[in-house]
Amino acid sequence: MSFIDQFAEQWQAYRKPGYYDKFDYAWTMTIDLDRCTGCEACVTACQAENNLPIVGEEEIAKGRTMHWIRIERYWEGEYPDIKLRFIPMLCQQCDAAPCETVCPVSATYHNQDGLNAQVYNRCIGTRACAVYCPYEVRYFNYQTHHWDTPLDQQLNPDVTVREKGVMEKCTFCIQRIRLAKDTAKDDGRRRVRDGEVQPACVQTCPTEALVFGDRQDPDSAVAKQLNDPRAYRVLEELNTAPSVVYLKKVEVDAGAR
Amino acid sequence: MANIERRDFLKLVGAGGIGAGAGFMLSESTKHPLEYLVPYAVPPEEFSSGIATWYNSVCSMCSAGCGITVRTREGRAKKIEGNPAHPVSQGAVCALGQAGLQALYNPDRLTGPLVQNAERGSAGFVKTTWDEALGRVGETLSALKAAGQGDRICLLTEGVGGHLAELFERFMAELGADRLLHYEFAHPQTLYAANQRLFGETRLPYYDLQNADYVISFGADYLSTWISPVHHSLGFGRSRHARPDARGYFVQVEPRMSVSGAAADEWLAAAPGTEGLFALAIARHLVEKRYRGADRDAWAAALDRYTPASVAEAVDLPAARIERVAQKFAASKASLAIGGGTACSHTNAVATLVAVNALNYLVGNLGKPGGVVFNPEPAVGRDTQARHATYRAMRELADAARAGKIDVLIVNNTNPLFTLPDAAEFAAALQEIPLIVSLSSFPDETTAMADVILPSHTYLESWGDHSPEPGVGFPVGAVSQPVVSPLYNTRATGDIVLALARQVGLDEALPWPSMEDYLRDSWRTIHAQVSGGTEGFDTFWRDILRAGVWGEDTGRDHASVSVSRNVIASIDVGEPEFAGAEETYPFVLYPYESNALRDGRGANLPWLQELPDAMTSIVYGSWIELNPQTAAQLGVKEGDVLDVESPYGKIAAPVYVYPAIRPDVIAIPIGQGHTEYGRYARNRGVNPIRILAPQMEPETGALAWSATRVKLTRTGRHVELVKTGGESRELGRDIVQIASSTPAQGEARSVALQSTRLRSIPITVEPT
Amino acid sequence: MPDNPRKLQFADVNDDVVRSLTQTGSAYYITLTVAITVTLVCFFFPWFYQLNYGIGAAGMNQPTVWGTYLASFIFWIGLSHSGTLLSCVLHITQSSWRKAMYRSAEAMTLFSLMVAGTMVMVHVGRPWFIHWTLPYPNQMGLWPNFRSPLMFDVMAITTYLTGSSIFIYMGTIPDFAAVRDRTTGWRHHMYVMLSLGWRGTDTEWHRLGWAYTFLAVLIIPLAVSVHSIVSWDFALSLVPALHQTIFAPYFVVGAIYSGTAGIVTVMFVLRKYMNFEHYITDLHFDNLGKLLIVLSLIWTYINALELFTAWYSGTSTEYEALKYKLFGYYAWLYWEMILFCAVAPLLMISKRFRTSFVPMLILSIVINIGMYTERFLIVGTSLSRQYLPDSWGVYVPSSVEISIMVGTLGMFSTLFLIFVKIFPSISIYEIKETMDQPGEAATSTPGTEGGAD
Amino acid sequence: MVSHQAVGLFPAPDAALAAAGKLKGAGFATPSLMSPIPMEGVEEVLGEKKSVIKRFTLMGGIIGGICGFLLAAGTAVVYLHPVGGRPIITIPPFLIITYEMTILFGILFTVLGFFISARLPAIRERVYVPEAAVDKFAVAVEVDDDAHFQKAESILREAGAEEVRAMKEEAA
Repeated sequence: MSFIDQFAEQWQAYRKPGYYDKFDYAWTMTIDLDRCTGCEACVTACQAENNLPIVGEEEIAKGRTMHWIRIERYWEGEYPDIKLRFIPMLCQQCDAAPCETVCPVSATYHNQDGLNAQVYNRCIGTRACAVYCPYEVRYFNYQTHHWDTPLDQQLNPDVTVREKGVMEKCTFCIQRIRLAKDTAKDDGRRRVRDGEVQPACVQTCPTEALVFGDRQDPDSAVAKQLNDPRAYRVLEELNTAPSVVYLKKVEVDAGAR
Repeated sequence: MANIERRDFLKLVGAGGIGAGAGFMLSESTKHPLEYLVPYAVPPEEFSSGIATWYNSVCSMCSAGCGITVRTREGRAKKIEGNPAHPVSQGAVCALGQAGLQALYNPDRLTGPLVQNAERGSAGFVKTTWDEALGRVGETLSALKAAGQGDRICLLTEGVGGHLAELFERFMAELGADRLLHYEFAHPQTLYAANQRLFGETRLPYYDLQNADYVISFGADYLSTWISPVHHSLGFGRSRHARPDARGYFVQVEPRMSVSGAAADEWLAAAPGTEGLFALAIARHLVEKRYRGADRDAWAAALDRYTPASVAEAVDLPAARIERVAQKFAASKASLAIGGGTACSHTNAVATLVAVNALNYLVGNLGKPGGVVFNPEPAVGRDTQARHATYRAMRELADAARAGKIDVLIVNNTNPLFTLPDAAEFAAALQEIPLIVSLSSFPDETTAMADVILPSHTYLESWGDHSPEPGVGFPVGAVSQPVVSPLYNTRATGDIVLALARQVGLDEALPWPSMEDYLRDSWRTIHAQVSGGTEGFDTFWRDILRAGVWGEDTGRDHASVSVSRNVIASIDVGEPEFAGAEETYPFVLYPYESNALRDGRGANLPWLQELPDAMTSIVYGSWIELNPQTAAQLGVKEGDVLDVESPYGKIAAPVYVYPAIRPDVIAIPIGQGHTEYGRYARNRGVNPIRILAPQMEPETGALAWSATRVKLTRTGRHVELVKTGGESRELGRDIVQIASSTPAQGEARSVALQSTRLRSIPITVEPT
Repeated sequence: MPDNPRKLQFADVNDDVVRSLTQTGSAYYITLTVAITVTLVCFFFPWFYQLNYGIGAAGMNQPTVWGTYLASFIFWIGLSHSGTLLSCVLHITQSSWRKAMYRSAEAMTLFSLMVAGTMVMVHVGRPWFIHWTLPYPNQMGLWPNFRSPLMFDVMAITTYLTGSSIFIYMGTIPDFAAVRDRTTGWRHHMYVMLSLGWRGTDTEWHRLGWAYTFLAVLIIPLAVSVHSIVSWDFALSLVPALHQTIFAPYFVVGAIYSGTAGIVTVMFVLRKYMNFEHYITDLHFDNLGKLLIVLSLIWTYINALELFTAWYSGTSTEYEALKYKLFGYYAWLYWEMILFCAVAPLLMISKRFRTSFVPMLILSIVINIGMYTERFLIVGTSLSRQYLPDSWGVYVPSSVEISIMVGTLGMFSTLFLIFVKIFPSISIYEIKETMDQPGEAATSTPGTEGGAD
Repeated sequence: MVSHQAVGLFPAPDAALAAAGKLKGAGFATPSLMSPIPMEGVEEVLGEKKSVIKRFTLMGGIIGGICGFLLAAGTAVVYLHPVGGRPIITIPPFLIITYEMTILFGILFTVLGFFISARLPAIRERVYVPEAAVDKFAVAVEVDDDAHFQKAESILREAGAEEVRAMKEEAA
């Protein structure tokens, strides 16, 4: 093969959008809004698992929350015919993530699991990713946070404690995914079994509204959820191709019942 | 030259400043994080660096008793996860349960025994040794026991179950004392009474939400705070979407929308205290259309006057709406009615709950899937319901103290000074008790009044066992074991009691050296029952510890349940009574348990302080919820501070305009307003319990905590509410999308997941 | 020129310029001291505090993660736009009125860019790793992400800084040579180095002419690209009010607008305090005034377009962002901006206004205040109203931010003050070109030949 | 080697230019002019000047463009990161890098071209009259010996030189 041919082949490869089609997994979460009650157990579970700081009243008053998963609430109607709808909002792990393209130092990129990974060490804190993220799920460390002793003894050793000046966000509990993959490897399996790994929020959800798994596996619980006719993605018109899929809330007209 | 010197000086300053900055940046870029070595020279058993160890235990953050699995690393608890084997929680944990770690590692924990050396209630606590502290308490107890004055001893505990409750019983019995009170603010006294009256049941039933098709909840915030929220949530979720052919329909009747109200399909703002009328109107419909029991005539006679039209005015809902709910309830395959919570905390609470529970009887769901299942006796320990203190019992205790009839008060982890209204005058009563001993882990309000503090372990450091109350329809026992070695010089509650017993000379009656031994001994009995002695106890015990839970799948027979005609005839809800005249006090105060902080117990956990309120997203504070209409009438907007005045006191808090509350009701969350209880809780927000009137449900003596009227006055002050949410309307952006019904599974997909985007990543499935 | 009835000669130009470099009054030192003090107290000390504490020292928050630092960055980049760009355009179109002012205008470009670069350092969370944005080989094998609009910025701004520095330096070489001969001591040595042995031969002049023209031709598209790219930092995002095609021309026009106003300010100061009354005259102010009024109209037009498209789109996202800008928390700033940048410049329709120095100074400052406001509004309001209403918020700058904003003025002034003592702040040889040639009998006044283009 | 030069100083550019023309016509080596401002009409008198700068600029632009694209594409290939679902070699953003690098290299090469063609910075001592940086126009011409100098001087004086100097410089 001549050099030109080799070059052409390489060029083709690097120009192909699907150059990365050999992702090991495609982790996906579905959130059933008809099950979600807004109890926020997921929020605390995430805070415990991922060493999220306690930012304090003053910081929250300034608008600097640090919950990787948060519950958004929207009122609909007026008293007495009023509804409150909850929607958990976390990093959507977009396949076409706007935050990834904007990072000048590639501190955020797509990893081999199809996850939108954030490399704290590489982050220089331009905060551009937070601007580019339409879901507002990237959180910036406005200062180095401290834990009152001995609260720091709870910190999860599998997760970095972030310092001031870096961006952070939901990782789908990548440390658990790593562990599950290691376990699978130790067991001589090629792949992680469905249900073997769950992020902290999914694990704790009292209504089982959150389901997590690999959508490449057609038998996985999450892949089945994706076939639900209620499945949709938030802000789908922005073409960010999120890996978090919501199942529509069901509202039956009370008069019709 | 002076000129030049100044210039030189400025240059130096400039250079120095820039140099300092550069140096700082250099140091930032090259610094190494602080590192600790593995904290053990000689590691304990089961310790392996870098490898997590899981321990099954029981959550004690509330009385539901969910099973938990605690992940530990290097001897430290890292994460609380649900124990999938436990029938109550089945792997799920709520926010409060997750935050149990912060109870363990709370920076404000009491680290060792303390005695008050100065005036009671002051900061004059000094450290002491366990021997000395126990000695002082033991001395008093011995003297009283010797004098046969056991009735001058009172043990006031949080609601505990299992063998710790039994140990308390034994200890008090040995002392000749009968003042053993379990006190929980939100204990469903009235529900027990209603079940007792209607069905003759002494225990709470199990509500099978997961198989229910149509659920009406009268005020019970079952998904967030009521009795066993995690288990109810599991049921709710499964009822909604786990069955292929059915989706549970939920109706919530309450004056202020709770978390459960938001999750429900229909929220009906009945007037406060009229939930029972509503239920009776449905009951009448059931008798008319569905109920075919032998006592139908009695029911028909008793319910005849409760037509939807006749109750509509009092309930303040259109008769047609009540009618429609009744029809649906009667027509659904598996209908279920539950009642409780703030909405059922009026002076007519028992009657209301009788009416609600009658619905279950009339719809015939007793013992059926999606219905009410009665519980057997607890698997471990004993039934403590008789020991649960009502407001009346607490008043009697206070009266006794004032009369000088109490010499020793031992308080275990309960905080009546926070959860009793000021009208109870409990603080003053405490002053009359010569010796107050607190076994709390935290410096709460009641502990601050103690003379001797014998701090107990948190539940993650102690041995214990638990039988969920209410159960899940069959006997369940769970063992809670220490997951970390004790952080401080504290002792498990059981150990403290046993040590006191030794001080008093009860070595023979209570011979166990520790709670662990007591527990093992007690479980030997269960072992004997279960296995008939075929396997060794040690194996059994190890298996129990490993599983964390043990259950026996034996249900109850429901055929025998019947309602006596006397009870049927006496069914009547009655008008709720409110303290305060409507003219002077135009609003009904609706205090409700906060989703995360509950009755205030979660206020010292920073995760929960920082957890946005489920409905308003407010953090770290208290607020008054006003209907927009009410707010407009008063001319106030969000953040304006109002005085809330009842006939029994006054508190001030900022307004939050809450679109889903009745205009004649104002709501304030319970949980904040601590004056003690550590750095995260202290001096934050207000405690609405303080200004409650001492209204009681007459039969049980339970506090009718939503039976107080208040008036609002503007203070002219304004604060910015600290909340995480912004605009609370969707503005037509279709973020939470709505399906009008649930099409069956397998229909055309509305989302093609794998490649909606032109350039999304193609999916290849590799064979496993 | 009543104080100088004698006709200006070539030698006078050299004298005046050398005097401006070597003779320094106490007023200069006082001003410099003030400028340095302001820089230290208002810029560096708060910055060091922020480095130590974290970006939390500023008022940025969750929806609005960008704040005044970035607004200042755009502002200074914008201010840089008139200098070199205008100089290049006027050089190519051979407008001779450029000649008296272009040196200082270019210097403005340079220092604005430097200040803008500092603002980047202030803006990012971990400025000690800012070098990671540069493509240099390293043992970790890491490279920056060239797909990022921020990397476009890095490339464009470094190129622009390089180009502008070279451009101003090339134009000054003959002047360095002229000054070299007249100075002594360390200055002489410095100018010997800087002038590179320039003799003024015909070949040198010829080469310089060519090189200078090529540079000018290259720098014009560069400057346009720089502010387009800065606009893309915003326009390539999905943020409702920022994701707009008009943003690049909007930014470029805004940049030239504020830059031209900045030139007016600098001209005034130079004229007044460096005694360049003979060289910088009302003609310059008149021409700059005309330019400003055109730019103001274009700017207003684009603003109106922005409003129209947002309203016409009919989507909630665009509409709410617009509503917030016009009537929200920062509405007063929006209307201030309209008053300062769209209405006030209409005064310049009057020639009398354009040729009055003090009113022009005031107006130029007012325009730049308005333009700063514009940048602040772009960053500070749009980010606060994005897709998910529940995550809306309000951003209020902290005292640290405001102090640093003021400090940048001090830094710019310091740099400029140092510049006027090192660089001949008006071009000696180009002024001479516009004067009567020796041996000729002409009547034109220096610096006025040619008039406006 | 030392080269001798005759340098005439003129008060006006026209005279200097005329003198230079005469010197060239008289068989002297092409004289060089020194002036405080660029002079017009030099090429008519002394012959057309050709500059290589434009070639440098063009070369710089081309090299810069290629380098720019290679920098962006090459680093993307050696530092393989899937980003935002885009291909590794993403054309539109890389074109912007290409554009900037084209200009950067264009500028740098122009400067290089200027330095080379203008023989700057000067590394050897050359004839210079400081007055030429103020208001005098100087004509310098290489002379072989005294007689030659006399001849040049007379031509210069005739053309109106105020002063004629004999100067030396290092030969190239």
